[in-house]
Amino acid sequence: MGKIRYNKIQTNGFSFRLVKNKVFFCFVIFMSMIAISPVVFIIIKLIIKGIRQINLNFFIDVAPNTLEAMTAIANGEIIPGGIANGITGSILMVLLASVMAIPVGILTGIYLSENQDKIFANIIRNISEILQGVPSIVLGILSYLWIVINITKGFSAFAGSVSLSIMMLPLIIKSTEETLKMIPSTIKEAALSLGVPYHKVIFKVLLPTGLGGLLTGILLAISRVLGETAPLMITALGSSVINFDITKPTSAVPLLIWEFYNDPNLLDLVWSSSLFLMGFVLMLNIIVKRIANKWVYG
Amino acid sequence: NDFSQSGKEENKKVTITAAGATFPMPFYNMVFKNYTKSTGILLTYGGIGSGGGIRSLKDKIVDFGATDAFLSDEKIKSMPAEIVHIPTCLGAVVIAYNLPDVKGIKLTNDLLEGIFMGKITKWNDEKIKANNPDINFPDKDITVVHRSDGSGTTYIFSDFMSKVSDVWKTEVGKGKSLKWPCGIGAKGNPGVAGTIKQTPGTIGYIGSEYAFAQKIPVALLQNIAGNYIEPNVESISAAAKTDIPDDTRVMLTNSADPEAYPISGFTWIILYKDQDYDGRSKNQAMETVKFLDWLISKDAQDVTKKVHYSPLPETTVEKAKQILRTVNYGGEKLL
Amino acid sequence: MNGEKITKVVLFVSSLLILFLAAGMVYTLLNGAIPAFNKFGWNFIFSSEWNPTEGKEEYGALSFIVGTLLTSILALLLCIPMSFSASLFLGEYYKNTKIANILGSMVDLLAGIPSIVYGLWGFYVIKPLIVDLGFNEQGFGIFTSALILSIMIIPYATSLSSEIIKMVPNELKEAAYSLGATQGEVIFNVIIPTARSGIVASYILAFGRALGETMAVTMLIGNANIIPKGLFDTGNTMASVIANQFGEAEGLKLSSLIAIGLLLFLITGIVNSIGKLIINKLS
Amino acid sequence: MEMNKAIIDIKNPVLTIKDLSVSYEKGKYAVKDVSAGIKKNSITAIMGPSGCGKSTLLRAINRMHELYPSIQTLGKIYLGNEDISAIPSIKLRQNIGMVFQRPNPFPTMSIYDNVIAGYKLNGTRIKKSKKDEIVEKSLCDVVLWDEVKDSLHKRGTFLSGGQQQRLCVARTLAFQPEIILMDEPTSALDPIATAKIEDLLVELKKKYTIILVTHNMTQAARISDLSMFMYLGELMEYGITKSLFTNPVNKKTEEYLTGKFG
Amino acid sequence: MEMNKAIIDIKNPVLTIKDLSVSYEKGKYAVKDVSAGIKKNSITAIMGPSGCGKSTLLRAINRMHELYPSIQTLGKIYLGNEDISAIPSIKLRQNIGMVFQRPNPFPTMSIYDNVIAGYKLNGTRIKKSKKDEIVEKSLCDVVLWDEVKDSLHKRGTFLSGGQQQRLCVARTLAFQPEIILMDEPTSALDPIATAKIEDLLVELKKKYTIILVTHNMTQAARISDLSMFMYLGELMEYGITKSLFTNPVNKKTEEYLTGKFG
Ligand SMILES: Nc1ncnc2c1ncn2[C@@H]1O[C@H](COP(=O)(O)OP(=O)(O)OP(=O)(O)O)[C@@H](O)[C@H]1O
Ligand SMILES: Nc1ncnc2c1ncn2[C@@H]1O[C@H](COP(=O)(O)OP(=O)(O)OP(=O)(O)O)[C@@H](O)[C@H]1O
Ligand SMILES: [Mg+2]
Ligand SMILES: [Mg+2]
Repeated sequence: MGKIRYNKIQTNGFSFRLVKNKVFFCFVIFMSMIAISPVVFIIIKLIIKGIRQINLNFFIDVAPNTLEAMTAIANGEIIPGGIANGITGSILMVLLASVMAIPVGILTGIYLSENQDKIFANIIRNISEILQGVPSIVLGILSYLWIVINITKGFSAFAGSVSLSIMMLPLIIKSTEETLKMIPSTIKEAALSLGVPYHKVIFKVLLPTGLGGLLTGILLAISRVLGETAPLMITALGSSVINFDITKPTSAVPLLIWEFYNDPNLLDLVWSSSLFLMGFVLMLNIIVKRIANKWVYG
Repeated sequence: NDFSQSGKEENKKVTITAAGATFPMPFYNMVFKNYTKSTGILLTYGGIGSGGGIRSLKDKIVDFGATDAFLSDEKIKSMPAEIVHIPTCLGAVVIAYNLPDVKGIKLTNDLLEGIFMGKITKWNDEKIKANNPDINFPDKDITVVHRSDGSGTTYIFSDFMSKVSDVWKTEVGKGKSLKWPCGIGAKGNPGVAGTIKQTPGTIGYIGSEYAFAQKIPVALLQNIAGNYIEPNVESISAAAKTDIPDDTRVMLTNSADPEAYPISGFTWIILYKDQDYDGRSKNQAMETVKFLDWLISKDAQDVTKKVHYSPLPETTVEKAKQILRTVNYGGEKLL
Repeated sequence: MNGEKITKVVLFVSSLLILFLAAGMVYTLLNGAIPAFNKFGWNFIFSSEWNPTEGKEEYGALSFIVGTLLTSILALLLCIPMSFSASLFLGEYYKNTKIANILGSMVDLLAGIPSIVYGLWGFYVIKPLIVDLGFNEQGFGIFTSALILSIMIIPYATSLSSEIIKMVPNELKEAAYSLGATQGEVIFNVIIPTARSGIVASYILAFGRALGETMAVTMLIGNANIIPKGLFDTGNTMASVIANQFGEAEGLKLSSLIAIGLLLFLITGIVNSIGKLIINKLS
Repeated sequence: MEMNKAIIDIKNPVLTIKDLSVSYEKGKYAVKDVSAGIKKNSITAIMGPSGCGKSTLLRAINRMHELYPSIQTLGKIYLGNEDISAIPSIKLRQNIGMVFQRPNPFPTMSIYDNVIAGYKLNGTRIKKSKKDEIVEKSLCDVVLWDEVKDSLHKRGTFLSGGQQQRLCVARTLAFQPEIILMDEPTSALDPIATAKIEDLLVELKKKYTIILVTHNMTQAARISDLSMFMYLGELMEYGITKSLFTNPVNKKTEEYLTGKFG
Repeated sequence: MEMNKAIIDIKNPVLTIKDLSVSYEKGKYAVKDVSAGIKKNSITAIMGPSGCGKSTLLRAINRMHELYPSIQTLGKIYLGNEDISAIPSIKLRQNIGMVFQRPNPFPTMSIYDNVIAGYKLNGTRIKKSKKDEIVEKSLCDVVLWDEVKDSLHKRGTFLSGGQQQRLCVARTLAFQPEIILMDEPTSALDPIATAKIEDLLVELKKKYTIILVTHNMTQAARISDLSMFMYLGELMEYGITKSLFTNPVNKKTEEYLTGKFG
């Protein structure tokens, strides 16, 4: 019955190694917690500071001006008015951007997934990836030079939505291509073997099958652009009234936040509108996750 | 509320777009809203700075621009067509600061130069203490806050500084945007005000209303007569007690009037004399001019005091009316 | 047959549109930037003089380029320990567990917070903290904005690198364990070397994000058009100077701002391409 | 290496393959010079080791290779007397249905819609009563009607694997094609489901001609009338199933059937 | 179903397994109540049909299951007299080396570094000369030295499969463990590489105790001294290899050895 023959060289100092291992583990946990803590802090801060302002008026009134806010503060009331002009503006511009970006994005995505290895497709794919990294402020400049100066001859919702739609495009292209690539080719071949022409296979079989994925991509793109401020500052400008004319300056929720931030009288509104914006964006993200878990093929 | 009212008006089609100075924005916001309420005409105003107002008019993307710095003859020539200046009110650029529990700092022109040139860097600097013997200054860095965008407010301020300081005149000069020797930048009058309000130790120049509305303390400045003057409706009006040229293009800084606040000035709206450009409708032109006519009327001018601006002197209103009458639509009279 | 052709054409045309869009972007930026480059030549990139005073106009982008690189690099450095830890948490320590799911969702939430809200939070929460800690007097500056930026890019670096860490085969890890390694030793000697290029790529992509971030930086950096003298000094970035001055710029200044936009476009394009290249090589 | 190939001659073939070669990459042929006739109303099994070109041959028959431009096809195939390359592919594929290895009902469609998918996807307008009729008939043909008649509007993907595969057959039958191609249609199914499909095939050959790729030798022996044996892309032996199994002419065939390789 | 188990008793076992049960999911045991002793300086083969728990048993011996919190292990294992759960796992695993089914050299390390990976991983500082010595000795032991001595600083992944597997054995030998666990170490290798590894094992048992999981019955018969036969997680039979192969006591063992299943 042999005693265990421990090795001579390496076995000493193992407790130090165990301690090192533990310390590193604790470091990882600690830093991970630090990494996510801003989410918690930001949400708590927004709720504490902003919830007071959120009521019906907040959604149906336009933004107040400094004087109205001042009077209210002096009387100890809550600031009157809301962000209706921002909400309608955001909706208007995001809708418009979607109308432009979704068809082109999906069609290009289809083209890429159907022509995987073509040189042209590769070029487009690379361009789309580069587009995805272009800072939004640069898109603002471009939309200003294209739309504000030449087309609408003035700051406009349309100019704002053009910059947003360029932001959305690569996201939609990518998600469309990825979704379609994931659909097994036998589904496609099954339809073809029924004598269905190719373009009908794409639109009637592949797109419906990948609907969940497409929707996820679109919603994600929308949630990305909803919070954009910089490009809108130099294209849509902002407006103190509700405006549905796409050739006219228009407000948006993030633009209002910027205005409120700059005007300490309206500070209370900055929190509530940020709370609203973030709540909305996060809700979209949650919906996306739901769809992704349930609907996406495979 | 606005929603239902604007829907009923038959004039709802006309939207007037304007952009420019943030200095008079509190006044504009208020009167614009009133005008929309009573006429249904939508007015949007973007506070993008005086420089932005001029460029927007040049690019013909607004119905009128707003600026606190009048255009030089040269600048006027560089515009695509003849433009006119309409003064809308008088305002003051105040020196606002954030020092907890310190009120009523008195500043001389030398001190202003020292602070804004970055030579005086501490609040408890001997020179400041000597001028304000009653005040107990903390040992704190002075952080100058200036505009990061182009601005008529900056123009008025630097116009004043250039008049009173030779060093400033040669090293910095006057203009809507400058190469600042020190300090941090913030966007628009609101941005500067917000930064000052939130950051102890700061000092900066802003349109008076931004300081009063937010109860930010302002410094008393020494005018030519040697009096320390607080910016208010009277002291601002006093600055305009001088000869105003017919085209109203004049700077009122460093006024000789003993009661005048030294950094005061007009703020203007600029528009094309001939409103028939770029396919604008006559209706659009008419409504624009009508609105401006209302803006210099007593109705609108009365509002100025509520937001700590001063109304235009009677004589200036007359001159403004004269100018407005020259605005036409392809030769046709609009007023 | 006809429908088939039409479909093919439509798909092709929409892709062509992307090409035109990109070409148009480059053309417009170049075109707009030409007056500035004509006037200042290489000095536009190598001079830090930004003087908009009428009559003395002179524009050089160096201080913004430096500010951009400084904030982004600092943000990246600050981000690495956090996102590296989080990706080990997600990809190794708690791989495929519920708690990792929760942490992962929180990290995703970080990506969902709009830039301007980060700026707001930075202004009202982080900036006073910086002042209280005595780093500098007013709280604005390179460090403050880099700190916020680092939080903003955590999700981009984390989600990709945790996926790559997850992909390190179990058999390699087990081989190391069977030689008596601790988990920490396995991470440093097996997981990180194996996943290295993917992790590097994810940081490059995160860096690309930081370069173009605008609002949060604008609200915190101090907007002083000078080369910062230290990490706690104020400065300005390329994106932020555009946001600040584009609204009122004209003539040479406008052209200079467009030129800065072009530079920013090129820098982010190159950085992102490098990142994607590494990723594509991996798969 | 020249081998003694034994290829039976079919009279009045419904389909004639003539010197067919298919290559995925230049110079490498997955199917080489295959010629054969297919007998009407019979089940023809295609056997051979993995990678020998069975699927490739089958897919050439309904011109499925055309989707992938890099694939090159030489030789001719005749449906009756007509060259299939002269028939519009849409029409051809309705005449030559196909069932795949793994059941692949359209995931977004109901059972009902899956059966008439061919009409629906083509946008052919037919009356509701006509549709009902087709659905019932096709599902009856594949002996699925009783199992699903109460859930026609549920998703097809909720069915079991065997039911899904029968649904896929029904989808093909809805057009009443002449020929049905099947590529290992039972390899993803359990023995019970497999037996049902085999019974079905035997039933279907009364009306249709079936070409069946299978790995399962006993299946080929059980249900096919004629069998092909392929090896390295070539058709080695083609004959009456019984005689091919009991008395193979080609040496490779024999080795394969006795389990020497495969 | 009660079966007649036949389990040999080993005197002075170097390793003793006592009532070992392992479950991946609650209530389902992949290894059930296994007890056995392992003889020093011998090769013990573990056989059994796929999924019977061979790998699971093997991995329990160096506590590899601990890496996956959901796996539950009951029972005890003794190394000599010491309960292995009382030995720090990092120490235990250096004493009980492991070689895996697929060769898995560390892809980022050179051949040289792969051999001394054990030292490198845990940061042990040893002199260069000592390192060289270990590397040469271990590579000689696995008969790889002559083949790689000129490319010690190339990546280990450039070697052939068989060479890689020998490298993995060398890596394990570098610590001079008492016991070496091997999970089908030759199943990914060609016959020539397999023969080399088998020769190596016979050579190694002079110094080490080897426990070998294998699917290959002839391999077990060729090189092992003792054999275990497992079935559905239970140890059915354990005895001298020769007598187990020629005269199995347990009926399942017999069926398995005669190819009735597996
Ligand atoms: N899409 C493809 N691209 C390139 N080569 C292919 C492709 N599909 C098949 N091949 C090759 O063509 C040859 C024949 O393939 P095929 O699929 O026809 O064989 P099979 O007899 O159906 O095999 P299995 O029984 O495995 O299904 C094989 O060598 C295969 O590797
Ligand atoms: N990680 C795991 N999670 C869940 N179940 C597992 C896991 N690994 C193995 N099993 C199950 O445990 C049982 C025993 O598996 P084990 O790998 O030990 O079998 P084996 O005898 O090694 O088989 P093979 O010869 O195929 O390698 C099997 O039923 C298997 O499905
Ligand atoms: Mg096949
Ligand atoms: Mg196993």
